[in-house]
Amino acid sequence: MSYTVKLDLYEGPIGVLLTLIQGADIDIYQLSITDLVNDFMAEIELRKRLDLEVATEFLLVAATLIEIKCRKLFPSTSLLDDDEELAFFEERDLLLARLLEAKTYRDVSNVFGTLIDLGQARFRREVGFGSELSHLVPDPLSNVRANDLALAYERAMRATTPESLSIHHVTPLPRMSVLEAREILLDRLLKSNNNSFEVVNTLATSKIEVVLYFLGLLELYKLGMIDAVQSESGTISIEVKGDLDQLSQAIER
Amino acid sequence: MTNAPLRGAIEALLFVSTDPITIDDLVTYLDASKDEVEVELDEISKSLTSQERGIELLKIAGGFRLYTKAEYEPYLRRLAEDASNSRLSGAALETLAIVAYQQPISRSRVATIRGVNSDAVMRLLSVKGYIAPLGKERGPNSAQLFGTTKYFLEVMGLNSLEDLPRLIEFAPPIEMAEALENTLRDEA
Amino acid sequence: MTNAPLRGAIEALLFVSTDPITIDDLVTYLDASKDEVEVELDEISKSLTSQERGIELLKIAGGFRLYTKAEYEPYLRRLAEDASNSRLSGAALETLAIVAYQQPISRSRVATIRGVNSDAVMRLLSVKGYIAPLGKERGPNSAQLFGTTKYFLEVMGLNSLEDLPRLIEFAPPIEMAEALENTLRDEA
Repeated sequence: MSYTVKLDLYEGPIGVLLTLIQGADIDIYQLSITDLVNDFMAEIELRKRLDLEVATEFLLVAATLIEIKCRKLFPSTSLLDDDEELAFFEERDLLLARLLEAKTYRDVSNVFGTLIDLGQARFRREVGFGSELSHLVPDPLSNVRANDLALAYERAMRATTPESLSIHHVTPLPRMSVLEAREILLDRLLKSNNNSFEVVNTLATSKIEVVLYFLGLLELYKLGMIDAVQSESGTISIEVKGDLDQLSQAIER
Repeated sequence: MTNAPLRGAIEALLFVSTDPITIDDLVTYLDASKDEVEVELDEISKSLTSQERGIELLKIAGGFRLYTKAEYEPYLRRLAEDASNSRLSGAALETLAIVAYQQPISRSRVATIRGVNSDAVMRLLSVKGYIAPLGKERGPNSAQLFGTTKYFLEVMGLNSLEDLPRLIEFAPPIEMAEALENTLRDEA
Repeated sequence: MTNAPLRGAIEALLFVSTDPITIDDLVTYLDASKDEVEVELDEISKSLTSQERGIELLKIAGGFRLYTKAEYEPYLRRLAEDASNSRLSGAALETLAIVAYQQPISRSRVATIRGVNSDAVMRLLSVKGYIAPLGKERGPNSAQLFGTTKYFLEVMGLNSLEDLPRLIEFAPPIEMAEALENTLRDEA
């Protein structure tokens, strides 16, 4: 890709991927997976020199990207068995969900930035009671001895040290795939007559699930199984098209 | 009927306090009724809207606090001790957003969402006073959980966490999701 | 003729300043004439004499500064006792210990070591006379450095800083704190 984006070295792989994608700007609708993989690998090169652990996180995402690229180039040849196939689909859906989640947080963090800028333009009075009123403030250290100081110091320094040495185990990501989210959604939509877009929120128990359900809803729409109508008040109502039998057949196909 | 000394006392308290003061606090310190305090706060707030006044009264982080009006920033910046208005990086802002919306949240969970170890960024946010440890998760492998602070609310100009922008409104548009999905699909 | 924005700006400056501000300072900060500044200071001073106001403008050490009116001290005392009772003593001890053993030290380094913003505690220790600013770091982004005072030695019953209790050996803290701080600095 011909553009250069200055990337924050503290960004994770998903953040970097998002920046690369957004850097493509208007081309987002004709994004080249090959270019994306190339750019992403270049970013890994930069980070490999910094930190092996960071590079590893990047390589995991790169693996998924490369797999996607291979399938695009050679759609018919798949060397994977069924289980691996399924695992790949899950990885891909998860990558997409995480990208959309990252995009959500990035957009809202821009608002945070603006609010913080405004907040920093207003000054608070930090003086508090100041020296002239210090006689009003009770002394929190009236009974302190020199030995207490040494103890407090050692405690403070100890608290700093092990924290930075501890190993953080990464907790597993939600294992739900978009496919599963779609099934759950459809089930829910069929059971109730009066559905709105809010169903995405109601079902989700975490933010990433919001994204997964959202994608599930999108798929249902693309498969022609639901209709979405926005009212004047802004609420989006969801209608299921056809009956249960038709729908389950459609899904099986 | 106005109660001049009460208003003066409220102003004096607001002037020296380094935290937002709640109405309940004022009631306790001043032996006044809640109604009286509310009336005087309202009067103070109104009188500060005048163009001649350089400060304003904001309801923030659950209490009231005086701030200089934002328009005077250029003059105050010259006086301020740390003249550098250091801005948070994109990564730090994103991490802050994740903590704000998902609190209480552990460091490892933040790392999972960002896909990268975020300890340094979390520590920066902590030192800056935006986030703080809240306590531990329950269970054997209990991790420290983090949340945003009162100072965070103050800097953001929010009265409570409920005033945060609604996250759902920032979900990417359908077209973008579709475009991305197409890129990642295997059909060429 | 009044100049409303100028008066607001003067009020804002007086509100945040830690030291008395001279008329010359105001002239410089505000790009206004000496006459204009004097007129507005006079107006501010007059408006503060009203019984409804809790603060007053005093000319002190060649400059101007806002103070709470003496009559409100009883209420301010209640706030002071309430605010410091709560959580301060543990934090104050820890902060004082860090300053004592690592002086001269900047506020941001104390915060880095403690992992939380420590400005409020540092201010309290300063107000109580345990610590004091020593001067600035060298370099462009020079931060104020703090150390313990003679009063601190007196209260602790120490003859000099060399009489501070010796520390048991443990991991090299200063280098680590420095490394951490550098990491965090780069990122901000």
